[in-house]
Amino acid sequence: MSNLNSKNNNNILVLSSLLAALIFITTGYILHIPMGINGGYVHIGDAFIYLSAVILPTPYAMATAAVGARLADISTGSAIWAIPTIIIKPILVLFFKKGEKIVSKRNIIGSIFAGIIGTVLYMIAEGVIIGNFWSAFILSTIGMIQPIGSSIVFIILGFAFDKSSILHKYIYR
Amino acid sequence: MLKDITVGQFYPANSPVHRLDAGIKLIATFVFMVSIFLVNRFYVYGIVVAVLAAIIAASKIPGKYIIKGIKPLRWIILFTMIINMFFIPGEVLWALGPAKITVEGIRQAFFMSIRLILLIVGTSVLTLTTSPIALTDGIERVLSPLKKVGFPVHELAMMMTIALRFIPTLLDETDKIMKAQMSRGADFESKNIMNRAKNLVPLLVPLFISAFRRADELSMAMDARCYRGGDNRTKMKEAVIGKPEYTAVFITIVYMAAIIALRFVKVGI
Amino acid sequence: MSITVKNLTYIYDQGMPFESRALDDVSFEIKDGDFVGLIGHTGSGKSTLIQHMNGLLKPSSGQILINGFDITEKNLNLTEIRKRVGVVFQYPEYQLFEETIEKDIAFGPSNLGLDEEEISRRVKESMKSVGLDYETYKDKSPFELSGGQKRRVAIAGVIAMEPEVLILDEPTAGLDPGGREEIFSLIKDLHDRKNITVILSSHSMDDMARLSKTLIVMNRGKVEFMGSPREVFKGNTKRLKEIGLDVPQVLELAIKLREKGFDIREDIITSEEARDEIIRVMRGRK
Amino acid sequence: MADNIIEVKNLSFDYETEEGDKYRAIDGLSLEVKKGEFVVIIGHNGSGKSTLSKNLNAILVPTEGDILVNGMNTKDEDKLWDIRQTAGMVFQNPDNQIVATIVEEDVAFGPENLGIEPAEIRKRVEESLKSVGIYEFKDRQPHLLSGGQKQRVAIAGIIAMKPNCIIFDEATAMLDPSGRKEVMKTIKKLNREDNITTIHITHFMEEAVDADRVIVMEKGKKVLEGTPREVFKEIEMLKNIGLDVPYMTELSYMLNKEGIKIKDDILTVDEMVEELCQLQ
Ligand SMILES: Nc1ncnc2c1ncn2[C@@H]1O[C@H](COP(=O)(O)OP(=O)(O)OP(=O)(O)O)[C@@H](O)[C@H]1O
Ligand SMILES: Nc1ncnc2c1ncn2[C@@H]1O[C@H](COP(=O)(O)OP(=O)(O)OP(=O)(O)O)[C@@H](O)[C@H]1O
Ligand SMILES: [Mg+2]
Ligand SMILES: [Mg+2]
Repeated sequence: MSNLNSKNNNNILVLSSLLAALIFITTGYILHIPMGINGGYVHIGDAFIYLSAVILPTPYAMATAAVGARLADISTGSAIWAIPTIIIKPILVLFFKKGEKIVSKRNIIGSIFAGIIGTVLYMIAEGVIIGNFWSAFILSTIGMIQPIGSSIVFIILGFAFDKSSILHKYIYR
Repeated sequence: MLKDITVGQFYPANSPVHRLDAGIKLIATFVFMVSIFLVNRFYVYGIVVAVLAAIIAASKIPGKYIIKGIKPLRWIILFTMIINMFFIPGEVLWALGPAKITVEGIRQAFFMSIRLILLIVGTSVLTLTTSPIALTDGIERVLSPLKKVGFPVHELAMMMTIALRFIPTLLDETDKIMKAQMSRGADFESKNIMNRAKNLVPLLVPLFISAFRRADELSMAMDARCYRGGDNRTKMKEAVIGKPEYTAVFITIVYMAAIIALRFVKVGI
Repeated sequence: MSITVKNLTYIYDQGMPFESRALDDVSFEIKDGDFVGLIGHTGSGKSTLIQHMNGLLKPSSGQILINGFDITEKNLNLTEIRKRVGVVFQYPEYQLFEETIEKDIAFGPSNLGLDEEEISRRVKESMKSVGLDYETYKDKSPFELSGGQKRRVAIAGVIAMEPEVLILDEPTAGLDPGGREEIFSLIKDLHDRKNITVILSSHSMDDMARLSKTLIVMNRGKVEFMGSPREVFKGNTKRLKEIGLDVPQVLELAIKLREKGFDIREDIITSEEARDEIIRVMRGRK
Repeated sequence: MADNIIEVKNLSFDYETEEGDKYRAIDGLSLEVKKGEFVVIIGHNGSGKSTLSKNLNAILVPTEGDILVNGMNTKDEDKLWDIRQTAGMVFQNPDNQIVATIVEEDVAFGPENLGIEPAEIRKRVEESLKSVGIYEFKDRQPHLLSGGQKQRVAIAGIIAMKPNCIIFDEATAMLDPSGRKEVMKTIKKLNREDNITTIHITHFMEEAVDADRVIVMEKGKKVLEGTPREVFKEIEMLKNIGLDVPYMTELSYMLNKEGIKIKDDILTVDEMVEELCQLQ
C-alpha cells in the first residue's frame, strides 16, 4: 500500500534509489540480450531509465538515471564515460510524459527520440574522448542496436505495467 | 553467482592515496582529465606518465589491475588508431588505391591513443583507490557549494547510499525470482530474441513489486528514525582535511601550472 | 516417485579462494509416496539440496535419480525435470506477476506446452486443491488477496504443473498460527489424495514431528540423521541440540519427567501422545 | 498519570481504499502501557496490529481518538520528532530498515538525523552496538550478516536514539529459530536491564510467555488482555480467532479435558514437570 501519493518525500527518494539500483544491475550485469552482430549484447538498463521517467517525478527520474548509470560505469570498467553519462542519461528522461497509460503513442515516439538523441550525444562525447569523430560515428552507428533494444523492452514492460493494477498504483502522478 | 558482483572497482590497500580525502581525489582526477586535453606535444606526455606512475606506485595497486582497466576499451583504441592512420591527410607513406597511410595519421593515431589510455588509467586510479561509499561522501562534499543555489546535494548523496545498500539485496532477489519462475518452466536463455524479451515480464514485474514494497517499508523505517532531509543533520564521520590533503592540492596546482605552461612552449613535436 | 540421491556434493564458487562446500557426499533414498521433513540449522544445505532436485543447480559430483530417471545427466531437457518435480520456494507469493489469478496459475502449465483445454482443467483442479473457489477468484488480481491466500495461489501455480514430487521450502514462514495450519493441512490433503511424494523443509520441530513420515536432518552439508521422526528424536536430543536444533517440546517434557522418576515413554512426539502417556502413567499410579 | 508512557484513548483508524471507500482497521481501541512494561500483542494477520503500532509512532495519525506518548499527542505536529524519538520502531524485514552500507554508519543514521554532535554520536553508536552484542561487526556490510544479526543492527539503530519505548512489529517473523532466540534475548535484556518499555507484536505464542501483559487483537478491537496465564487459559476463544497457545498450555488443557486435574494456566515445560510431580 503506497503512501506515494500522499506528500511523502522520503518514499519517492527511496523508490528513486531502488530504481537506480535496478538501472545499475540491468545496465551492468543481468538480462543482457545477446545480438548476432559483432558478438555484442544489448543491456536493458536504458529501458529502466525510460520506466523511471514515467514512474517518478521528473527531477527524481533524472537523478535516478544519473546515479544508476554512473554506478554501472564505474563498476564495469568504463569510468571514463562517467562524466558524459551523468549529463546524457538525465536528458533521456525528458522525452517521456506521464499519462494514463505508459505505452502511449507519445511515449513510444519519445523512446525512439531518446534513443536517437542519446546516441548522438554519446557520439559527441566519444568523439571528444577518443579524439576522432569519424571513429565515434562508426562505433555509434553499430551501437544503434542498443536503443532499439531498449525501446522494445520498454514497450513490453510498459504494457505489463499498464495491465497490472498493483504496479499502476505506484506510478507517481 | 550474482551475489558476488561488487560495485565499483575498489582495490583495498593501505596507502597514502587510499587514505586521501575522496573529495580532493575527485577534484584532482578532474583536473588531471582536463590537463590531458591540454597536452599538445608528445614529450609532455612524459611528464603526465611520470606523475601518474608515481601516484600508482604510491597507491600500491598491482600493475595488472591497471592493465585490466584498459582491456574493455582495447578494440575502440585499435579501431580509432586505424581510422586516424587512414583518414588524416598529409604526407603519404603507403597507399593502396584510395587507402593511404600518412605520417600525420600515424602521429595522430599514437597521440590520441596515448591520450585515451592516460584518461582510462587516471580514472581507474580513482575508482581503484576509493570505495564507492567514500566516493559518495566525496561527491557530496565537492558539490556542497551548489546547495546555495538549491541543488539537492544531500538528497543525491542519500540516493547513492541507498542504491549501493540495495544492489546486493536486489541482485539476490532477482536470483530468487528467476529460480522460482524457471521452476515453473520459464526460459530465460531462449535463443529467440522476442521470446527472451517477453520472458522478462515474469521476472521484472515481481522485481518491481518487490522494489516498491521495499521502498514503502524503508521509507517508513526512515520516518521512524526521524529522517527529514539534509537540514540540521550532522555526520558521525567528519572529513578531516590535513597535511596529506594540502600536499595533494599543492602538487595538483603545480602539475596543472606546468601543463598549461608547456602548452604554449613552441618546441618539440 | 522414488528419489535416490547418490554421493551428491556441491561446492559454491568452486576453485575460488572462498569456495564453500554446501553439500558433502549426501546419499539417501526416498520411497514413493513418502512425506519427508527436511530440517537443519541455517546454512546446513537444505535450499541447495532442493535446488538440485529440480535441476536449478548441477551437482559438482554425484547423481539424483527420480524413479530411475537421472536428472543430473548433461543435456537433459529441463522441462522433463520440471514435469516431475515441483518446487515451492520460500515466500512464493513474491513470484506472482499476472493480472489475474487464473493467468498466474496457468503460467507453469502453458510453459509445458499443453493445450488450452488441459491448462484450464489444471487451473481449476489446482485452485480446488488449495481451497480457492474458481468462479469467485479466477478474475481477481492475486495482489488483492491476504498473505495466506496469496501463498495458496502461488502453491496452486506449482501444483498445476502436476508434479510427481512436490517440494516446499518453509511454506509457512511469516504466517499466523491459523494460516500455518491451513497450509499444512492442504499439503497433507494433497499428499493423501494424490499420493504425491512431498518434501517439506521447516524450522519447526513440533510441526515436523507431527506431519512427516520420514525426517532428514542436515548438518553442515551432510545428512546427520534419517528415519521416522520417532527414530530421529529418540535418544538424539543431545546431538540435535549440539547441531543447533530443538526437539519437540513434548519430547523435552517426557525426558524431564523421566528424570523425575516417571515411567514415561521417551519417544513422544505429539501432544496427543503426551496426553495419553501422562494419563496412562497417572492412572497407573492411582 | 505520569507512569503511563503510552495512552491510547478510543482510537479508530480508517484506511482509504482505492475505490475511495474507508476501511476501518482499528475500531475504538483503548490501551495503556506503563513505563518499563513488557507488553506482547497477538492477533491474526490483518487484525490491525501494524496499524496500531504505526499510530503509536505517529507514522499514522488517528482518524478518531487520541494517542499520548509520554504526554505528547501524536496529532501535535510540533512534537512529531520528539514522539518518534521517544517511541522507536523495529520492523519485520531486517533488510528493509537498514539504510547505510556499513553497520556502524547505519546505527549512526538516527542520531545524525537528530543533529547530535559527532563525538556524542560515536559514543552512542559504540554503546548501542555493544548493548545488542554486535560490536565486532561494526565495520561489516549489512547484507553479509545473518538475519538475526541484521535485526540486531536495526535494534541498535533505534537504541542509539535513546528511546524510552520500542515497538517491535513482528521483528522475529522472518528469522530462523536461532536468529529469533538472539533477538528475543536482546529484547528482554533491553527491557530488564535498560528499562526500555517494550511492545512486542508476534505470531509466536512462545514469545509471549515472559510478558508482563498480553493483548489479543481481533478485527481492530482488543478482545482479551491480561497476564500470559490469564490470556492463554482462554484456549478455545484463541483457537476460534485463528490463534494458538503455547504447547504446554494446550497439553494441560487436553489433560484437564480427560479428567486430570492440573492447573490450566501452565506455560512452560518446567512448570508442567513441577505440576505433574506435585500431583503424583
Ligand atoms: N549463492 C551462493 N553462493 C555461495 N555460497 C552459498 C550460496 N548459497 C548458499 N551458499 C552457502 O551454502 C551453504 C548452504 O546454504 P543453504 O542455503 O543450502 O542452507 P539452508 O539449509 O537452506 O539454510 P536456511 O535455513 O538459512 O535456508 C551455506 O554455507 C551458504 O552460505
Ligand atoms: N495502506 C492500507 N490501505 C488499505 N488497507 C490497509 C492498508 N494497510 C493495511 N490495511 C488493512 O488494514 C487491516 C489491518 O492491517 P494491519 O497491517 O494493521 O494488520 P496486522 O495485524 O499487522 O496483520 P499482520 O499480522 O499480517 O501483520 C488489514 O485488513 C489490511 O488489509
Ligand atoms: Mg534455505
Ligand atoms: Mg503487521
